[in-house]
Amino acid sequence: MIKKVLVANRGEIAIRVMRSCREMGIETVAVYSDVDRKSMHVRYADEAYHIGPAPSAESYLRMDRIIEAAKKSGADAIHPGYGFLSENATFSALCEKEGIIFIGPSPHAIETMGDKITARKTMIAAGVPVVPGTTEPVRDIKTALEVIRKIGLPVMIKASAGGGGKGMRLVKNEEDVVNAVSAARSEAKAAFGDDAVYIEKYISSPHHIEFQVLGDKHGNIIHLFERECSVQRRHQKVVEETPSPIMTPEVRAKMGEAAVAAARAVNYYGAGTIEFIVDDNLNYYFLEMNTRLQVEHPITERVVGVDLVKQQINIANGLPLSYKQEDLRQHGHAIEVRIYAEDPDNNFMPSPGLIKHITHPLGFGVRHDGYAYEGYEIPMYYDPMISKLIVWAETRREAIARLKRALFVYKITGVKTSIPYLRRILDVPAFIEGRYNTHFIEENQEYLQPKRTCSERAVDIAAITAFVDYINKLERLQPPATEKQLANNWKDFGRKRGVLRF
Amino acid sequence: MIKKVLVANRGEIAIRVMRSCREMGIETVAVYSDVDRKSMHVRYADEAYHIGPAPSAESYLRMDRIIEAAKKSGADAIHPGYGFLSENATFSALCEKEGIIFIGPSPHAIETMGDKITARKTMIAAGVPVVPGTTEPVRDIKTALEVIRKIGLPVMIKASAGGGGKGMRLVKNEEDVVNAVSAARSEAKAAFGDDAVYIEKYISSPHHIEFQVLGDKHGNIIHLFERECSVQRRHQKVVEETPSPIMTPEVRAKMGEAAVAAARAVNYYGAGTIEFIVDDNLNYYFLEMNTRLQVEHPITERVVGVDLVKQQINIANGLPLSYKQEDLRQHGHAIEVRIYAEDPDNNFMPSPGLIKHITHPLGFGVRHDGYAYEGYEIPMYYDPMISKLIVWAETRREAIARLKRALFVYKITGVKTSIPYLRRILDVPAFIEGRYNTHFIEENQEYLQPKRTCSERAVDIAAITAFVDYINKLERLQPPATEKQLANNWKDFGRKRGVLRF
Amino acid sequence: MAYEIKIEDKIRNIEILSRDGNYYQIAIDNKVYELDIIEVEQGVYSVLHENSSFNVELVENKGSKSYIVNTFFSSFEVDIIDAEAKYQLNRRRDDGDDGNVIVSPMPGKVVKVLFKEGDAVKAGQTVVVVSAMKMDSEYKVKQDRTIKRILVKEGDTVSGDQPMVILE
Amino acid sequence: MAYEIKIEDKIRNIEILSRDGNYYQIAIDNKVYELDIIEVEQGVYSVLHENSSFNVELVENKGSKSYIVNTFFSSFEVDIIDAEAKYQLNRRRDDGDDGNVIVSPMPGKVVKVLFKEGDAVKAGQTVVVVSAMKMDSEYKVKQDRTIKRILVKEGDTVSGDQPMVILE
Repeated sequence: MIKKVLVANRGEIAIRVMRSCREMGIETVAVYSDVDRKSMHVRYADEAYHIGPAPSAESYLRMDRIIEAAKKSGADAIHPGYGFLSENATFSALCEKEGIIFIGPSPHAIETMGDKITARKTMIAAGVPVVPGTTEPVRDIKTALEVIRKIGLPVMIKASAGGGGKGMRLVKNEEDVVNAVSAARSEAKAAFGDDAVYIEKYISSPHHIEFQVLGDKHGNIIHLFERECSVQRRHQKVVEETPSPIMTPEVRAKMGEAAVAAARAVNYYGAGTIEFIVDDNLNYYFLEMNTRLQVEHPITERVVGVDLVKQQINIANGLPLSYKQEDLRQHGHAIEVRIYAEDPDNNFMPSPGLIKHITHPLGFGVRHDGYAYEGYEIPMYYDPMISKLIVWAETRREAIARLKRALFVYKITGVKTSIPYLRRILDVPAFIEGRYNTHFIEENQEYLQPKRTCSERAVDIAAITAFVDYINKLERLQPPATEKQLANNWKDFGRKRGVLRF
Repeated sequence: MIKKVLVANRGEIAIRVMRSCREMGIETVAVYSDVDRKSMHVRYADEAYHIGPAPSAESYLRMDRIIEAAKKSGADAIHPGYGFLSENATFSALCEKEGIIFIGPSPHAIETMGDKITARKTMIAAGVPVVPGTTEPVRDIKTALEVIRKIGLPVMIKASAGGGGKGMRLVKNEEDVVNAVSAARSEAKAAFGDDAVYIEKYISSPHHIEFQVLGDKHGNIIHLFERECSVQRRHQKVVEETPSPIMTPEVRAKMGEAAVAAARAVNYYGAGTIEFIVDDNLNYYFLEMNTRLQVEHPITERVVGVDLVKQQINIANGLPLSYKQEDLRQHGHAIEVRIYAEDPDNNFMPSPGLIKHITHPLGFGVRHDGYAYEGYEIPMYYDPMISKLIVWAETRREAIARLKRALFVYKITGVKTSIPYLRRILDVPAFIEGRYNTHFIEENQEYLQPKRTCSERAVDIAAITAFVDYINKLERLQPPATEKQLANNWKDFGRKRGVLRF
Repeated sequence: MAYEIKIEDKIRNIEILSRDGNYYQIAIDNKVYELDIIEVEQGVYSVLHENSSFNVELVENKGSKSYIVNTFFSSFEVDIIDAEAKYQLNRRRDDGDDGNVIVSPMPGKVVKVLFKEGDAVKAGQTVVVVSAMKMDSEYKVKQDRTIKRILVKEGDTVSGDQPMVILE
Repeated sequence: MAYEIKIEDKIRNIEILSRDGNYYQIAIDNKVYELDIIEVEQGVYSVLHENSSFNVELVENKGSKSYIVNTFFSSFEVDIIDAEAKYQLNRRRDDGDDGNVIVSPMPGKVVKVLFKEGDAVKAGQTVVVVSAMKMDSEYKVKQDRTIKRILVKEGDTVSGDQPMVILE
């Protein structure tokens, strides 16, 4: 059984993983870069090892140094969190070779699901619906045209090796087909050194709905229902919720079965997520599999009641799953919002800096996963996510009300955050009604603009308070008026000199 | 429908109530005494009214001033929280007379349940089991002796008008009976001006188990299962959990029915709690009814999934209950610990003072209800409870592990707190095994003593860190060594003079 | 003594008429407020006005006379205009300096400098690229300009509000 | 320079042997530690020793040379003994003052003063009752004593560590 886990990550997810380890009586090892000495994960862990300079490529992505730290500390397992090395088959294999348990899936599963075309083929073979399109990389215009004629417009052309939107082209009209295919191919060639593309039916009103799965090393696989992740800004999820407001019990059951089948096709063990694209008529198509823990896993934990990190560790220990599909239920409704250090009123400019003050909303149905603290300086080298706020309530409506209540008192000063922007999302009619797709942010720009919500009185009071603060500071700097006061002040000074801390 | 609620309370419960109001779109009004101007409930509310000096009798218990504030603010309802005026039938009636909704039960229910003997009679009439004993106040020795002979020893003799342990006598041996009855009567006379006593069977291994009930104004009453509250120090609850580790489904169903019957006997509406005393064989007897929200209500909220404050408000609005008994289930296990500003290693001496620093444990399954913040000075006039930490997990064992994990990082500096003591409770075998009764604290003194859990190394590091801090402070106070440094320091000083805040 | 204060780009007159502990009588333009103002945390004030409760959070912006004020979900820049500030304000107006400097608004790392000193740049061209938190920000010129000085080089770490390029 | 430091009632020698940024080499008695010590929050240090991570929280106790140090669930009183402290320590020892003063260990309100100046009190008798947070605390004498001075009266608010009664 695993006794000591090295967490090859930083930020909130490192602490998230360590919390479950602590509850299981497992010791924790942190690794950190130059700029992360003061980071909370170093403080939270039982042990901490320095692994290099700030840039990820020289620290959190350095497999050799991480393995070295694991060996030096005697850690018998490594949890990769999300991002960094979490979906790196080489790292998973390296751990295996070094006799360290990788808390995640097999290199085979990572590899198969990591390549879009292989994944797609595997899914078709397993009977999981995929977006109509090519199964083989397309390397010439002629084949491309044939395929497009078969699928019908609109289509999306994507680089086979790609990611991050590079080499992607949406084609709506027949006359643009030739140009778009050529452009996508040359872009793919330039970006990835491979001009293979694949072509898919374009879903014009797409919902991003994903299913959480858990598989053990004995072939048991279950799903923990869906997460609705359609609120996205530039392919970045902003708000996630479960259950999905558009889901029906029948479709949920069918999609859950498809998710399990998808995982089974790669003999999946560990926690994973099957992402589907779903149209307005609830037709669903396999999009991709994330072979790791997701950022938004807490909403599933809250609604299903299962600690996913503990499950990952149990699976890594070779234990059979302790749940059967029929044991699991969704209770109530959970919503997660991601708090980023960015300025939503200034083109989402990143806002690294020193956290001066944090006020956490507390109370019923409120969960936080974060890592910042007062006096902590958010470095500019990594992801700008500061924390996740997760609320639960009996109903979706109540969950939104609770989230509003929580955001109202959530204050992080020193850096700009996305909190006001998140608050505005909750007032958009399409969100309130639960009728939104991945175009939500784009289509609701008007609602999402900063609005003057303050009364004249509030503006006056803001000005007055700043002024009072300024005057009070001035007074404290003023030389005292009389001799007697002077004497007192010297006494005070003497006292303060001795006691520097408040 | 209620649009604005005055919360006639302070501390964590005032904020707890306001949170639910905010989620319901209801405006909130705080009242505060002289020493509470900076208290969080004043900051959290939409409006705040000053109602008098620090002592409760001159502020939080002043019905006239509270009613005046309600009228001035236009509040249409008053929530009394717990303590203070929450179980005051006169106040409930006064609100009614003044046309303000009292968010709580009828004066009749408060009155009936507030008097031990009337309550007992009412319960017997309703068929709710009570501890065998007298139904009428006993005013002479002869009757007392007859009763005791009938019930059998051991018995407890209690002042009829009493409370707080005054006028209570445990009698185990026949020869002590006469003396004990006389002593209890004269003590009762002295303390309450009434020498009436009542006599009860003494349960030697008692468990304190209470049931949450909700009743509406249409005669519907349901229960929300039990809370186990046997971990008590001087009749003060310290740890509460649900489900009770000794409960069986059969007894739970029977006790739940008894609780509903008890509430029905006084036409109860609102949230209330039926306290039972339960022996090792799960025989249960009605103890008393608390006609208000309990401190420990969050564990029920977490396990049953119902927001009790919202239910109170809905009931006060005259709405029928939205749950039927058969809709309700217990999911998983919740434990609450109460964090007091007191020194557990020094006879639980109260420790009011300035909060310098708070670190909240966050993450899955952790809820906080508190009111303190950094820079807040806990006044000496009120209850020393700072906050409640509530954890939830799938199983009791996991909940204990989670609570340990949470307490490990929960830091409140500036005042002494009960956190280390709570942590020790979680290591007592009787607690871990769930085999404890109200004698738990008394019987486990040995385990609960402060223990040296630190290694030599930790002690050395504590000393070294203090020393390093001291040396650093010294250096900052030292005059700079060279002219150049001096110049730099003046520049720094100039800068700092302009920027006072870090 | 009356001061001037700038909020939402308007300059307003402000004066403390009287004070008794945390009770203030303050006039802003011609409106008089009676307020209970108390600092509850460092930089956080609780303000009561006619029994309404406000939480006001102050963060220093640029120096001690410039604040960012947060209340509810609104954020304001507030500047206290004393004699010194007035002087600075006038001087700056004369210099017209601001438009001639490309300043990094946040801490980051310079990943690209696309021109050198003396180069002519066209309106809309990117001069510097700064990276922070996995995102690249491009700094462009709005009109045709000439580059006078470049104060940073690729690989440099810049702080917030640091001048990077001076234009002619 | 070597100092003396008191922890858990033991006086120990302590010396910084070398320092490089947040890396320290420190000897306590004859044991040498190599440590990475960094202040992360005001009064909170993160300490790494042979890769073990410690969070150490310092709270000032009585003046700048006296600390309460919290680490894990343990709390220690630590006193730095410099020349001044040594002098104070010796002087206090001569006076033998401590046993002659009843001090309130916490803030509270004096609800009862049961004797007056000059009264003789018997061992175990309560002299003063202080109330805080709904709880009364009684302050007794351990031996037979005479009351020299009473510094508080009923209704007074006392702060922590305030002398209330001086005994002969």
